[in-house]
Amino acid sequence: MAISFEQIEQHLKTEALKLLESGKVILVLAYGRGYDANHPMPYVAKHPSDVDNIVFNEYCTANLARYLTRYPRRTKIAIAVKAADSRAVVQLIQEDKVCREDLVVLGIPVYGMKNFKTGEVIDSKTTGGLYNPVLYDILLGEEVHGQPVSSPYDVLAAYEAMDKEERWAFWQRELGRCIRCYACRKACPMCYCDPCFIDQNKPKWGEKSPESPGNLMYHLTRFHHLAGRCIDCGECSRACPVDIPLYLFHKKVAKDCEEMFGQAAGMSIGDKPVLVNFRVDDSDKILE
Amino acid sequence: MLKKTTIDKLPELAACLMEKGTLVAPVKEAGGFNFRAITDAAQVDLIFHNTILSPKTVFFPQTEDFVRYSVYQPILEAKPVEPEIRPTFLFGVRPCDVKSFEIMDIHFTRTGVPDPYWRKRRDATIIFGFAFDTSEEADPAEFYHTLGIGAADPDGSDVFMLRRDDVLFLKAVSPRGENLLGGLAGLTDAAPDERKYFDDYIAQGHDYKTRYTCVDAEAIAKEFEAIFHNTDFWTKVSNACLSCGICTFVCPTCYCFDICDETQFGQGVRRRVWDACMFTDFTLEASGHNPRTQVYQRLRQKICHKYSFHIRKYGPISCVGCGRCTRYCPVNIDIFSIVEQAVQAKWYKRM
Amino acid sequence: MSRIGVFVCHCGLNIAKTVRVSELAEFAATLPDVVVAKDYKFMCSTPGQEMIANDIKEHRLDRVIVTACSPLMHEQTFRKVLAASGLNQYLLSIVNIREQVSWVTHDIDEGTAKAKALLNGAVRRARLLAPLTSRVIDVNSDVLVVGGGIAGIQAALELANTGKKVYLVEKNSTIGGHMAQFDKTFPTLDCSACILTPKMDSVLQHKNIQLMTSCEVSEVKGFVGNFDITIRQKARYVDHTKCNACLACTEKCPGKGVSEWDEGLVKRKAIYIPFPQAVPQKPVIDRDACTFFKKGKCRLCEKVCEQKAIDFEQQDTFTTVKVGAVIVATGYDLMDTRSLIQYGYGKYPGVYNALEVERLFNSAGPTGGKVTLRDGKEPQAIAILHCIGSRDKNNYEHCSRVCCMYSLKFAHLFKEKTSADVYQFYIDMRAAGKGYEEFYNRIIEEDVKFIRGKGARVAQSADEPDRLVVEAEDTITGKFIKLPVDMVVLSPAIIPRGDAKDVARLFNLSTDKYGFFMERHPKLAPLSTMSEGVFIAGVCQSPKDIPDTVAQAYGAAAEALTIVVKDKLELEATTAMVNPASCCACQNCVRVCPYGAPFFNETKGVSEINEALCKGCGLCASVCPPSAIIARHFTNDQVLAEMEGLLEF
Amino acid sequence: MSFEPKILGIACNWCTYTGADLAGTTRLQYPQNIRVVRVMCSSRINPSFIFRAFQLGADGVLIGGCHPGDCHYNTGNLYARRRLAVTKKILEFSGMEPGRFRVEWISASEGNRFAEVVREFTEQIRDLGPQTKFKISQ
Repeated sequence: MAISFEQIEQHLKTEALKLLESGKVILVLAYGRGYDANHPMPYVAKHPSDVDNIVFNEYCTANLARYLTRYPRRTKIAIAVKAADSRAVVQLIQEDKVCREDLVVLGIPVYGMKNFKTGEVIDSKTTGGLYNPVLYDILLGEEVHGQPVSSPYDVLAAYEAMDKEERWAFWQRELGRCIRCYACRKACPMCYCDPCFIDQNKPKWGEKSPESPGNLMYHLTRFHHLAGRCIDCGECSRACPVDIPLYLFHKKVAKDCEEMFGQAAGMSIGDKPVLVNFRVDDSDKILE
Repeated sequence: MLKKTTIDKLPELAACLMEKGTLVAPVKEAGGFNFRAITDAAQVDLIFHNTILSPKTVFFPQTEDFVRYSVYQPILEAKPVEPEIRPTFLFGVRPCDVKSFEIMDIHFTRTGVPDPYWRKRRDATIIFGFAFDTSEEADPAEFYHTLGIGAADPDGSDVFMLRRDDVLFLKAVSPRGENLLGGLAGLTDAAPDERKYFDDYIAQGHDYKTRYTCVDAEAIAKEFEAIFHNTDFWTKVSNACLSCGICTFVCPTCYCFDICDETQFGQGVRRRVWDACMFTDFTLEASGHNPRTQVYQRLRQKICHKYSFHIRKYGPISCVGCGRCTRYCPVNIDIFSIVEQAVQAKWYKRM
Repeated sequence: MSRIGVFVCHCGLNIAKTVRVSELAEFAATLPDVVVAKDYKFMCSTPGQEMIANDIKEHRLDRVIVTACSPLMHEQTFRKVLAASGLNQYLLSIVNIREQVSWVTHDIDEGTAKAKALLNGAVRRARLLAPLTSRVIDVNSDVLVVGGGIAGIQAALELANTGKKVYLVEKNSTIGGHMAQFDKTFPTLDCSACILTPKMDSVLQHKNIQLMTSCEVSEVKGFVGNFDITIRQKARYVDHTKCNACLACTEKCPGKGVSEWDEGLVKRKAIYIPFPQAVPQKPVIDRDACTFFKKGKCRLCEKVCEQKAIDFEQQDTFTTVKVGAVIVATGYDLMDTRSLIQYGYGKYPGVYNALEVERLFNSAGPTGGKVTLRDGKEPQAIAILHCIGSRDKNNYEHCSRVCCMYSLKFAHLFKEKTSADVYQFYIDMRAAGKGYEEFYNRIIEEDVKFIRGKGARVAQSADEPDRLVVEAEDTITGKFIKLPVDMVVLSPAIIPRGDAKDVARLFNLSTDKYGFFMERHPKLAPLSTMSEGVFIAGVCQSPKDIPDTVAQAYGAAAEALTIVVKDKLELEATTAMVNPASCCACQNCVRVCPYGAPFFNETKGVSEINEALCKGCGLCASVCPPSAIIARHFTNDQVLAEMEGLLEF
Repeated sequence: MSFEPKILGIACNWCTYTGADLAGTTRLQYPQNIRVVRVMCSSRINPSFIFRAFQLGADGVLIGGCHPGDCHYNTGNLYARRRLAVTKKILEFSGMEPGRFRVEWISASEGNRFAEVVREFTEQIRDLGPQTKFKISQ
């Protein structure tokens, strides 16, 4: 089954129009045209007349859940989500950052999305092995079936196979390139702290200059803060102007968390985030 | 005097320059191209469109150490860090980026207290401008032409270069360039038809259209002044903005920095590090007050600074249309589209 | 810039032996912001304290570092010195160079180097210390005593006599505990019931004591001075407000249960009072033994009760009491020796444990005070085996402390009541106590046979199948002996109550490896616990005899009193607070706090902390991603600075 | 000179720190390479403390807390267990030797356990050699 982006776009427009006209929501988080067709932008439709500007194509990779926390609580919002994005919404609900009843989730079952910078298909890297949203009120199209289902952690194999020296060299090289533009945290739907720990002067957790020690501190701590919360949308890596594959590290931590605590991030709104939770019978083996 | 060499002999030219000083040239890295101090002549790679970070990094590195100090010692015992300045060859700079140095000079040397770090580096550097390849289709993110900069403008370069297949032409533009080029071994003189090709190429540079509009700085400054308080407009254009620092960090004309003290075991260094007006804490005051807490306020500041305040204060638009901010924006915000919309917004308002 | 004074203690030679203290003081003087550094023989002595006080004034110190023993030892001492000198007591830092340096090395170079590193860390941290103000709270003057054994009874009476209201919670239907089961007490051989029952009665009569039998603590909230304790009143199925203790019900009841008081040696009724002197002397129904509960009909007791006190519908009820302090005196169990199959307990009827024997001696016991075996015969030879399960690395390493003495008591009583030969199999005789050695000597003269050797095995006699053989090595003669006897008395290890872990969890007590509650300090705070306002007394802390238990009960009562006599109490100021400017409203703090101290302020959109509930663990600070929570006295900055100092050299 | 590792210990006040005191009171000997920071609860330990300790040149980091279920603050160490487990995984995937970071539950009565763990850990770090990966060179 091929994905018809036009059809999704049409669906999206129809539903957005209905929601805005009925006053059920005051804004719709969707995609709009950027400076050309290959570069769509996140778009906020507030009036029925805005709906015409909504687009959807294979380059609409942005995870719109990132914008949810920008609006005051109790704002009625409709949001277009793909599979991974829907997990971000679920995770935000778990964390009480947004209320389920304030949201109309427009689920988009889709595959074959492409990185607008490189044209590369992102499915195998960062969709968590999912094509269908885990949470939606309205599904814009048919559920995707028959696509190859791979483990979200398959891409890790090569990195896990490295010995520690290789891994160290790899991350030194990758993180050493970081220019501390903080696009990763800003693109991340789960990074809603303001200020971020690294911006703090008291305590000063790490150096602000883009050199290895500060970069290491920033990224490792961020990986920890996102442990059990990262929903594998891959936005951090796509946002990165110097192409640091942050998603690999996040994936690895997500994998470990899933193995240790038996719960993946953003799969059910009833879950409690794993690092603010415990089980009395958690094994001490996890510390070995 | 037009000289030439071939792309495969580039390492020889590089080696030659490296003998005379520091060579900074585009290098291919995992994330893309960047200007780096060359340690191995073979690193120099001219088959690139443009770098991720602008060449401002050469004069205004992201991190610059000012003072080394020992905590608990009197401040008078702190030692200033003298930058190590060597003759530098900045190789392969696109014309729009060359233009940016002129704009940055306003801030670092021509107004207020001159910045010794910028000035010393600038004085010690010979710039090898490098024309865009006009046979390629224009990058949709770029708009230098719109701002009156040609794809092959030699202005501001000491030596200007262009590539024709595997031949690299070099022409001295300034007396410093002339001096240097004359003493470089391994270059041959170009043939007359090649000289004509070179001149034509430069002339036609202005026909290489990046966007369609032509901009009148004064008019734009006015438009932005008129819509400064139009919150709806600014909110609308900033809805997608993530407030990250990419656009400012890659920008050749952004010059904001923060001063940080980094101390360990009592030994510290006071350094400046790039800062970005898009960061929430950029305007955070010690009192806790922050005049720009909203995304729209920050985006407005950035755009108005470049397209309005800067014109009023210093004359030129503080933008060279290199398109980096647009190209690397994770959500495809296009600064020039906002400029276009600003004009319309004004117009709508008048109606 | 701060002005730090560093005071290095020699602790006699305790520290000075393996740390070059004067070198340490010289080193301290080179550290940033240190304006004075001295060493002295005993910093905790009066001249030492005066020296610090003088230097605070003379050098206008605003931070004090005492480099001495563990902060758990003398932090309070030196805090008082600061407070008396007009300096906020939280501007003190203690460097532990005794317990964690001088006592764990013989090498003076290593010791000095480590002491320097620790001191450097303390100086870095001290510069960032902030003055803190203690919270003052109202104190509830009532006290809860958990456990109605002799410890709980004594503590409750003491407190009640001072005029304080006491809630005495006992999980059984009567108070009295194990002491009520004993016949005689060593070494004086006075009758246990005679000395205990008047006290039990006093408890019942005391106007300041609310006796709560058949009750258990189900929830503990709050903190020192302000505990909210929820108590579960287990259903008794008899309304004690109506019952007039005529006990007609117990006569008619056809149900049979196992008598706990008689250690299961006999049966009792399903509706019963545990023993004649039980307090309160009102019956309860044992649901598991009751015919009505088992078969759905009977209700004989209901029929005979004129007071209509029987209530089969009764449910567990919960009440919450507010108290200022708690005394935990939950007592002990004997180790279940069935697991030690070599002694045949539970297999051979002739093998008894110590408490069973206590009941055999007792005139109110199953045999009316006659010592007879289960088959009714009088034993001709009796072996008393010491240290069963205790002083045993495979089971409990600790000495149960009272077994030697009660075994001697048993020997005496056996001699008095039978004509049997009595043998003691012991490892060592431990008779430390007033009159104990004398008692031992007396028993030796009573023709009791002492065999120094631990009983190794009890087996059925091959020659006489109804007799037993005790096997042991007599370590004096070095000979292996096999002794035929009729009765074997085991002295099992004394261990904490089976539910001690639950009690520990409720009251936040630490336990040692056996499950005995941990005191705050083994010598200097034996009745306090790590939980402020919760005290322990009796065997729940470690095995001890009645005099020691009673002494502890008095002590615990006095400790509790030091809290509840005050109207107000100062609490530690080391709580957490939220910096609202950094709070990202993730509410992690609200999710994790074990005490419910943080809450989310919807209006402000930030978390806040109710400091009265905060215990200062710092969990919220570490789960706060933007570091908006400040764990006072252990702030991120302070910890990072200390780490940097520790790792510098 | 032979390599003397710098080991940072972070111990909870109620169990491990008290256990370490007990080791001293009972005069157990252990190597002096460990320097202990006292915090109230193992749950106070921010993962960034550990990253920072390595950046400051610690060759090993040893965390000590109450046994699960015995936490003075009821559940603090149960959270700590999860958080520190993740910290360990992150260190490991970044290329740090996993043996440099260890979490142990040591109660107030386990002075000998404390001494034993410190002995063992110090030897282990000695074998691993100096930690150079995270350490910030001056």
